[in-house]
Amino acid sequence: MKRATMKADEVHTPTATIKGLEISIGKIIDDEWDEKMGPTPMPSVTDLRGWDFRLLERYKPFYGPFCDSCCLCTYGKCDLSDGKKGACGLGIEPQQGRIILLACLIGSTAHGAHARHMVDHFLETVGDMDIDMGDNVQVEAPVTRLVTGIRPRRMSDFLDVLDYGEREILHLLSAAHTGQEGNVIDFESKALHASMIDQMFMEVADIAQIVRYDLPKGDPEAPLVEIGLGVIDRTKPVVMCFGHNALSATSVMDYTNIKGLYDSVEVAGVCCTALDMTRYESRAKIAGHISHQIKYLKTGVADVITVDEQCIRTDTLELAQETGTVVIATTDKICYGLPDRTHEPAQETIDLLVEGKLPGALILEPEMVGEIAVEVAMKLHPKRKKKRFDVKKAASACSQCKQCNKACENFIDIARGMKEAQEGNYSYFSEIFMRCIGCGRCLPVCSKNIDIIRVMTEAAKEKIMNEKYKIRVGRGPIQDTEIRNVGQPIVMGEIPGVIALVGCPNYEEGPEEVVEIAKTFLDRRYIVVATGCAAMDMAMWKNEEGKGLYELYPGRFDAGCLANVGSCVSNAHIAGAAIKIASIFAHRDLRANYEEIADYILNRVGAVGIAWGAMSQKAASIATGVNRLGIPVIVGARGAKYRRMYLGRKDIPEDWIVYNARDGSKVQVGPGPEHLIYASESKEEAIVTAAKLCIRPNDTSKGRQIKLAHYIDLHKRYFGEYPDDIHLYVRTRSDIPITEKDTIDRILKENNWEEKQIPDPTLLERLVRRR
Amino acid sequence: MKRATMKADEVHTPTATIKGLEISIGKIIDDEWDEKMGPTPMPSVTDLRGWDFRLLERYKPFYGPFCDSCCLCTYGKCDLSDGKKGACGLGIEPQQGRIILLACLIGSTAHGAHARHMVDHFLETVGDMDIDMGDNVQVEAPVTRLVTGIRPRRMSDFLDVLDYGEREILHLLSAAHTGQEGNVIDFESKALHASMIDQMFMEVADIAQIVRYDLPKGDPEAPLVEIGLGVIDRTKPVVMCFGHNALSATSVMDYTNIKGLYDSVEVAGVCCTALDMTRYESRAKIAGHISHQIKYLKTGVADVITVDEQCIRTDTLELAQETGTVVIATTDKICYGLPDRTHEPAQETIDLLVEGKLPGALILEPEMVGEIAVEVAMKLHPKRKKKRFDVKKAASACSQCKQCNKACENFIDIARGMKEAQEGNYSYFSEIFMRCIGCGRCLPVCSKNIDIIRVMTEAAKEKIMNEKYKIRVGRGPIQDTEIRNVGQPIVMGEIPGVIALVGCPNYEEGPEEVVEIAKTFLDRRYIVVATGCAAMDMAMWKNEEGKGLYELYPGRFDAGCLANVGSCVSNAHIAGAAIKIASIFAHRDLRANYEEIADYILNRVGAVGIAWGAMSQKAASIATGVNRLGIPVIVGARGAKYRRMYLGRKDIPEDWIVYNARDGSKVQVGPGPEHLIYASESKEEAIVTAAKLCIRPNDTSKGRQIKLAHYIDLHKRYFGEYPDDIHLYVRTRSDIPITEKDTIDRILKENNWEEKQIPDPTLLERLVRRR
Amino acid sequence: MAKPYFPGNVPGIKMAMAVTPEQAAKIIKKAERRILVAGAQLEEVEQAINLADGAIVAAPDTVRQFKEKGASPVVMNKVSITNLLRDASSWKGLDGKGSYDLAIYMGSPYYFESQMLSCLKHFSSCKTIAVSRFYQPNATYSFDNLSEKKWKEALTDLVKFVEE
Amino acid sequence: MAKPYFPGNVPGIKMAMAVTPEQAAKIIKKAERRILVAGAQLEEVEQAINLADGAIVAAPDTVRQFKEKGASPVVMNKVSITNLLRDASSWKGLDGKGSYDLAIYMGSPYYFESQMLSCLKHFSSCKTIAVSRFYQPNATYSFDNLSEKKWKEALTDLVKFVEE
Ligand code: SF4
Ligand code: SF4
Ligand code: SF4
Ligand code: SF4
Ligand code: SF4
Ligand code: SF4
Ligand code: SF4
Ligand code: SF4
Repeated sequence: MKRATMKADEVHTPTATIKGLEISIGKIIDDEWDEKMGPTPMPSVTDLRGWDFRLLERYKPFYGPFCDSCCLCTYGKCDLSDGKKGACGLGIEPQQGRIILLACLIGSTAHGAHARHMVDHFLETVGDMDIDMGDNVQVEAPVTRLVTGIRPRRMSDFLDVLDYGEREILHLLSAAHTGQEGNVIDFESKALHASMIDQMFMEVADIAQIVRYDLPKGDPEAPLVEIGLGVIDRTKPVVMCFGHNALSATSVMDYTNIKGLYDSVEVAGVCCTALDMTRYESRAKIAGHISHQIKYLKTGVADVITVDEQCIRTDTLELAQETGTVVIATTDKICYGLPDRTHEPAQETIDLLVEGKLPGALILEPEMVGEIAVEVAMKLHPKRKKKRFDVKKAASACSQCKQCNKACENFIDIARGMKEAQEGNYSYFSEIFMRCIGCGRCLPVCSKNIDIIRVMTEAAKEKIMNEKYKIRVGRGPIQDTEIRNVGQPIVMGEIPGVIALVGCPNYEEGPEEVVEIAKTFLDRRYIVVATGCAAMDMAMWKNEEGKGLYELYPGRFDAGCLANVGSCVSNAHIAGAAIKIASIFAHRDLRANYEEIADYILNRVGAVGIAWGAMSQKAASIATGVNRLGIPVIVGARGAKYRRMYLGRKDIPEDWIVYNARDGSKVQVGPGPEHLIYASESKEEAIVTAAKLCIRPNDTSKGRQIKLAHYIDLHKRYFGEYPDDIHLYVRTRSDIPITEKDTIDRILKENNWEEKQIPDPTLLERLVRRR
Repeated sequence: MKRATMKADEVHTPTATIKGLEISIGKIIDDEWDEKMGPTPMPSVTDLRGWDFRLLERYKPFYGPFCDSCCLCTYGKCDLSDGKKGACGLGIEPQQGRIILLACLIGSTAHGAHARHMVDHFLETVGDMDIDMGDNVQVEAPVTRLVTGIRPRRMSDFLDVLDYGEREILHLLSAAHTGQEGNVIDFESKALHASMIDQMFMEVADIAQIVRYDLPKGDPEAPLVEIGLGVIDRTKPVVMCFGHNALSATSVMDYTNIKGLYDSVEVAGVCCTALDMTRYESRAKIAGHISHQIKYLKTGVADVITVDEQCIRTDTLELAQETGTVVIATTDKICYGLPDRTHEPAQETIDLLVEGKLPGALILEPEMVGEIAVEVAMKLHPKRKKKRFDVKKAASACSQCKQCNKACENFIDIARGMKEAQEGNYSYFSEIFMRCIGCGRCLPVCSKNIDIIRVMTEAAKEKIMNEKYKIRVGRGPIQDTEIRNVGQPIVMGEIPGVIALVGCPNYEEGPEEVVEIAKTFLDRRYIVVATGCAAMDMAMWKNEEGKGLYELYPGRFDAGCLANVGSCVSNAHIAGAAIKIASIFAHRDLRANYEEIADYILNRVGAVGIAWGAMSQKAASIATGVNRLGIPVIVGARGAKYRRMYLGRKDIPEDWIVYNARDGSKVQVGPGPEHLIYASESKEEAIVTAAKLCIRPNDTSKGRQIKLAHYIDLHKRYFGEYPDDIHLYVRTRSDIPITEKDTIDRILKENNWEEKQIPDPTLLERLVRRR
Repeated sequence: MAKPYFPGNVPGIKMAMAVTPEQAAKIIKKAERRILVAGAQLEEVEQAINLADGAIVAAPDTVRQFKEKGASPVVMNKVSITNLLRDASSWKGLDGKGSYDLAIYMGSPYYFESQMLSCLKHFSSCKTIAVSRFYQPNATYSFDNLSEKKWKEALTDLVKFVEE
Repeated sequence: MAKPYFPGNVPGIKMAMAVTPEQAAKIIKKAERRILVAGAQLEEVEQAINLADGAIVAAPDTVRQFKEKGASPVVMNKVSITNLLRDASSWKGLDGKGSYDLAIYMGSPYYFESQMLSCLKHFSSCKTIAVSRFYQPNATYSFDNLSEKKWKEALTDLVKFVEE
C-alpha cells in the first residue's frame, strides 16, 4: 500500500528541453478495475516475508556449497569451513542464501532488462498500444495483477510495473553487501521476492512482444515450424540470430520479407530468440539451442550472426573470426568491445564488414540491424572461402591421451570417436552428437590441439543434415476458456496434473530424456506445457511414422495435450495459468492478493515444473518464483549445482499440518507436495516423483485415486516395486485406487494407518472462515 | 536523450483505489533551469562507453584474480586456469571484469537503496520539501545535474533520478548473467557506469537527509563532538545504533530528546550512522567504526543495539545474545529472522524484549524504533547482570598453540598477549588494540576456546576508557563560495592538490597511518577532505597538548584545512566539489555534460582519493565512480584484494598524448595522473604517490613547480632519494622547482630531456576549438 | 595430493583425504554405526551389500538388484537420505536406534554426489567416505581417481579388508 | 601438500609447487633471465642481492639499503613491476634486452604479494618463485610456510645453493 499511496504525489515529466515537445498528459489511469484492492499491492521486500517463512518452515533449505570460501570483499577470502565465520560474521549457511539471492537477482534482472528494453523501445518507436490479448484472454496479465494490483490496459501501464520491479531489485541487491542480512531464511525470503519479481518481468516482456508483434495470443493451433540442426540450407547466405530478445531479429525478418529475400536467404535463430522469431514469422527456422552455438560457430555455417542477449557463448566473436563469420551485437548487454556503429551510415558499416575491416559491429538501434545483417550476409556469402575440412586428417593427429575425455562432464569418449574417425568411421561421433552440450571444455586440454568440436560436428554432418523436426510455435498465454474447462478437473485431481517442462539443456543424455518425460505424461493424459530449450529438445524425436510430439499431441491446455507456450519469458504464462485457475475457476480475488493465491495453488493445483537441464541464473529465479507461488520444481542431477533445494520431511508428521478453512482446526494432510525444489538423480526418479508431487491436500478422493494410481503405476513400472509412502497419501479409504485395493489395504495395515479428515486446506490462519 | 524523450508520453498515476485520494497534479517540472541540456542526460549503459574506452586505453585494467574458478552457474565450476575458458566461453580476464561489475553493482545498490528508502519515507511521512542547501550552495546537486540533466528543486524531483538509476542497475546486473558480455573492457565500462550511478545515489541520499533533518549545509564550522571507544558511560542505559542509514537512529535521538533523557541514557552510534547522528544532534556520541562492533558486542556494553544497514557484523544477533543485549533490526536489508513487530503495539514489544521472551525484533517503521529502543534500554539496564570477567583467568587457559596468530591477517601476536595477560600484564593487548580490525577470525581456531576478543577488550579496558577524541561533525557539501576561492589555485596547481581520505578501516596498523597521511598533506597546505571510517580514524590521535587534527586544522575546503564531509554517502560531495570547480570556477556547462566535465577534472583538477582500508563493495563503487570522473584513487595493500587496478604505463610515451584544444594538435603531456586506481604497499609509498597523482597536464608552470617540489621533497624524505621520473613531469624549464634546479638540470640532461608544449589538454576530439 | 576428477570442482579449503582400500577399510570398520548410501547409477550391488553393516539406502532405481541379492535396503533417493543425515543430531536412523557416524557414498553422477557430500561436510557431524571411481573432494575420505580396472580391484580389496 | 598461510587464500585449482631451498636454487639457476622483485617490507636485503642476477627491482622504501650494500636496483613499486612483467611478451626488461622467464618475489605483505603473483600466474608467461616466509599458492614455486628461524636458514641455504 505504501507504494501505491506514494505514487499519488508523483507526476513524472520530461526534462523539458527536448525541442518541439508537446506535453500531452494522456490519461490518468483511474480505477476502471472493479476488483477490490488486495492486501499486498506492490509488496515490499518484507511484505510477503510471513508467507515465505511459513513455506520454508516446511520446506527447509538444503545446501550443498560449491566452495568453502567467501571471496566477496577484501576482508576475504574468508574460510567458512568447519563452521568458521567470515570476517563480517557470516557463516557458510547464510552465505549460501546470499549466493542464491545473487543468482535469483541476476536471473530476474535478465528478464527485467529484456522487458524494460522492449517496453521502452516500443513506446518510443510505435507509441502506446492497447494490451489486447484476444477475446479468449480477458485476464491478460495474471502475475502482474496478482503482484502489483495493476491491471495493465496499455503498454504504458507497464512503466509503473517495471519501476516497481526495479525498485525491489535495488533493495534486494543491496542486501548482498558485506554486513547486511545475516539470517539464511531471510536471504531465501529475499530470493523468493526477487524471483516473484522475475515472474512479473517475464510476463511484461512476453505480453509486450505479443502486443507489439501480434504474436499468437494463446492459440492452441499455432503453426508447426521447422526445427533442427539440419534445417539450414548452407548453399544460401545465412543469418543466424542468437539470444533471447527478438527485437533485432524481427528487423532481420522484416528486411528479408520486405526485400522478398526469403527464398534466397536463410534466416534462423538459436535459443529463445529462435522461438520468438517463429512466433512472428513461420518462415524463420529454429536451428537449436545453446548447446549447438559452438558447433555452428566452429563450422562457420552462418555468414552473419546477430547476438542480442542471454545464454550466448561469450567467445562468439572470437570463434566467429576463426571462420570469417561477421558478428553484429545489438544490445548493451553484449558489446564484445566492438565499435558502436549505431550512428554511422548503414552502407559504410556494411562495406567495412564485408571487406573484413571490422570483425563485427555494435548496432544499438534494432531497426538498423536487419539491413546490415542481411546485406552483409548476401555480399559475404559468395566471398567466403569454404575450406574443406578433412575430418580424417584432423582426427589422425590424436594421440589417444584422453585428456579430452577427462574434461567432458558428459563422459563423452572423444578419444574413441577420434580413433574411429581416423578410420573414416563416424558413427560414434554421430551417435553422441546430441549429447554434447557444446561447453568447449575439451578444446583447450587437447594435447594435440585438435579442434575437437569441429571434428565432431563435421563427422556428424550426415546425421545433422537429417536433423529436421517440427515444433509448434509458441502459443503464448493459456486462454481463460481453457482454464474454465480444466480448472475443476485439475483442482479436484481428475486431471492428474500439469507438467511444465522448461529450462536449459544442461544434461548428460541429450533430448531423449526430455522426450520420454513428456511422452510419459502425455500418454497418461496429464497436461504438458513447455518453454525454452526444453520445448526445443522435446521436438527432437520422431516415431516410426516420422511424427514428433508436437504433431502427435494437440497444442491445447488440456489433458493429454502438449502446449508449447514459447520462450523463456513465456514461462510467466505457466505461473499465470495456475493463478488463473484460482481466479477464474475458483473465483478467488486476484488483485494484489499474493498469499491467498499461492496458498490456493500450493494446496490445490497439481502443477509441477521439471527443469531437467536447468543451468542459468534465469532458471534459478524462474524455479524460485514458482516455488513462492506454491508450485514444486524438479531439476536434473546437475541442478544440484545450484547448491540449494527446498526439501520437505515426510517422516515428520507435524510438518504437514494445515488449517481447515471450514473450522480452523489443524489437520495433518500428508506430505503433498513433498518438496518445493529438488534435484533428481535419474530421469526415472524424476518421472515418478513428478507424478507424486502432483498430489495436493485438496484432492477429492476421486482425484487422489487417480493421482495415486499413476504414482504407484509409474513407480512399479520404473522400479518394479510399490512405493513405500502410499500410506501417507491415503486419507480415507475412498482415496485408494480400486485396482490396487488389496495391496494397499495390506500396506495400510502394516503401517498402522488411520483414517484422516479431508479439510479445506490452507496455511493462512486468516482464511479460516469461522472457529 | 532516449530516456528524456521517452518520459514525455509517460504519466505515472496512482492505482486509484486508495480511499479518499485526491489526484492533484502538483507541478509539471517544466524547465526553469536555463542551462542548456547537455549531450548525455540520463545516459544509458552505452552512452558513455566511448569515454570509458578512452580512459581504459590509457589506464589498462590489471587483474590479480582471487580464484581460478567460476562458480556462477551449474555448468560450473569452471576451471579458468591456464587460459582455459568456462563452459559459456568466458575466460579469466572478462570473468574478473564481471566480478568487478558485480561488486560495483552491490556497492551502488547499497547507496541506492539507502537513498530510495529515505526519499520514499520522507515523502510519505512529511510530504514534499524544497531542496534548499543554504545560500552558499546554489549548485546543490552537481552529480545529479551532471548525470541526469535534472536540477532537483523538491524532494520529489529525486523520484525521477532514482527511477533512472534503478533502471540502469537493472540493465547492468543482467549483463552478469551467463552468456552475456564477453569483453573485459565492456565489463569495466559497465562497472564504471554502475559506479557513476552510485555517485548519484549517494548524493540523493545525503541531500535528502540534509534537507529533511536540517543537517549542516556545508558548514565549515560544524561543531566538534566526542568520538572514541571511551565515550560511553557504562553506568547508564546504553542504546547503540549500528549502520549507515540514520533514519531509525533519528527516532532514537528524538525520543531521548523529547523525553528529556539525554542525561540518563547514552545514545551512541557505530559506523556512518554515528557520523550522521552527530550531524543531527551533537549530544550523540560516536563510538567507533566497524572494527569495534565485535568488541562492543562481546563486552555487552549496549543494552540495546539497533541495526539499520550495511557493514554490520552479520552475527550481531548471535553475539548480542551472549551478553543479553537486545537487537532491533530496522530495515528490510537486515532482518536476522526476527519477528516483524512493526504492526504490534510498542508496549507489548517492549515487554517481550525486556522479559527476554524475544532476543530482538524487526521494526520497519523508523518512528517506532526510538520508543522501543530507549524504553527497553532503560528497563533492561538495571536487570542485566554484569558478570565480572576475569581476564587473567580466561587468559590462563591459553596453551600457546598460536593457532590464533595464524588466523590474524594483521599479524597480531595474540599468544603473546595471552601470556602477558596471564601475569596480569595488559600492555601488549592495550598497545595492539586499535590494530585489531575485529574480524573475529581468531575466535573459532582457538584450541582452548578462549573468547579472545573479550579477553583483549577487557585487557585493554583502561586504555579504552581514555580513548576520547574530538571530531568535527560532517559538514555536508562544499560551498560554492569555497569553490570560487580555491578553483583557480587548484586548477592552476598552486594549491598542490585535494586529498580525500575515505573508506573503510581494513588495514594493519590502526588509525595512525591515516592520521599521518592526513597530517602530512595538511601541513603542506593541501586541501584534505574526509568521510566515513577514515574521517573517524583520523580523529583518533592527539598531539602533546591533547589536540587532534580536527581541532588543529580548520574545517574549510581550503589549503591546509581538514573538511569532514560526513558519512559514506557524503562522498558524493567530494566528487561534487571537483565537478563544481569545472562548473562554477571554469564555467563549463554542467548539465548532462558528463564527458566534458570528467575530461576537465582528469586534466585539470589535482584531486586524489585515498581509501587506505577499503574493504566493501561500496568502497569499490565509490572509487570506480570517481575514476570515471577522472579522479585517481590509492587503496592500501589489502585493496589489492579488489582484484583490479587501472594502471597507466609511464614507460610508453604514446599513452600520454592529449589533444590541444586550441588547435587540435596532439601533445605528449607526460604521465599525469599516472594511475586511476592502484594499491600501495606502504603508507610511505601512498603519500609520495598521492603527491605525484595530483599532477595534471593543465598545471601552470608555477603550479607544476609546487607539485613537483612536494613530490620530490616527500620522495626524498621517505626514501632518501630523488624520484626517477622527474624528467617526465618537466615540460618546460619553468616547471622546475627553483630549489631543486641544479639537480633537476642534471637529471634532465641524463634523460635526454626535451622541452614540450603545454597544451589546453583534452581527450575529447570534439572539444578542439579549431584546427 | 588428490585432485577432483573435474578440475573445476575444487571446494577450496577442506578436501577429502584420499585413501587406499586398506585405509578405507580401517575407517569403515572403526565407525560405530555406518550407513551405505547407493545412488541410481550403482552397478556394484554386491560390493555395496558387503560394505554395509545392515543399514543400506538404495536409490529406487537399483532396489530390485539389491533384493535379488538378498539385501533389504531402505528405498530413498540420495537427496532425501542426505537431508536426513545432515540432521545427524536429531535423526534417529533407519532403525530408530540412533545416528550414524559414517556414511559410505557410491553410485551417483560425480557432480551430483559432490554436492550431497558438500552438504554433509558443512552441515553434519556424520563423516563420509566416497568409494566411487573418482576422487570426491567434498567427502571426508575418498578413493583417488582410478581407472575402471583399478577401481574394480580397489572395491574388491576394500570388501575383502572390511570383511577380514 | 602445502597450504596457503591464510587458509582462506586458496585460489582453487592451480597452486604453487612448494620447494626446498635446493630445489628453488635449481629453478633459479635454470632460468635464462631472472629478475628479483623486492617489496616494501623487505629486510633481507643482502640475500636479495645475492639471489639476483643483476636485475633487481626494489620498492622505494628499501632502495637505500640496497645501495648501501652496493647494489643498484631499479626503483619501482611492486604493482608497477608486476604490471610490466605481465606484459612479458612485449616488455623488453629493465635493460631493454628482453623479457624475463623467472621473477623472484619477496618482501611484501602476504595478501598483497598473493594478488601480484596471481596476476602473473594468469596473465604472464613469466614464472614466479616466492621466497618469503609463507607459502604463496599463486606463485609457480614457493617456499612452504616456515618458522622465522627455519625461513632465515632456508634463505641462507638458497643463496648458498644459487651461488654454488
Ligand atoms: S563478505 Fe564476509 S565472508 Fe565474504 S569475504 Fe567479505 S568478510 Fe569474508
Ligand atoms: S564440448 Fe561436448 S564433447 Fe567437449 S567437453 Fe563439452 S560436452 Fe564434452
Ligand atoms: S585430448 Fe586430443 S589428442 Fe588427447 S585423446 Fe583427446 S582428442 Fe586425442
Ligand atoms: S532455457 Fe536456459 S539455456 Fe535455454 S535459453 Fe533459456 S535460460 Fe538459456
Ligand atoms: S565462491 Fe566461487 S569465485 Fe569465490 S572462491 Fe569460491 S569458487 Fe572461487
Ligand atoms: S558462468 Fe560461465 S564460466 Fe561461470 S560457471 Fe557458468 S559456464 Fe562456467
Ligand atoms: S579479531 Fe583482531 S586479533 Fe582476531 S584475527 Fe581479527 S584482527 Fe586479529
Ligand atoms: S589459539 Fe587460543 S590457546 Fe592457542 S595461542 Fe591462541 S589464544 Fe592461546
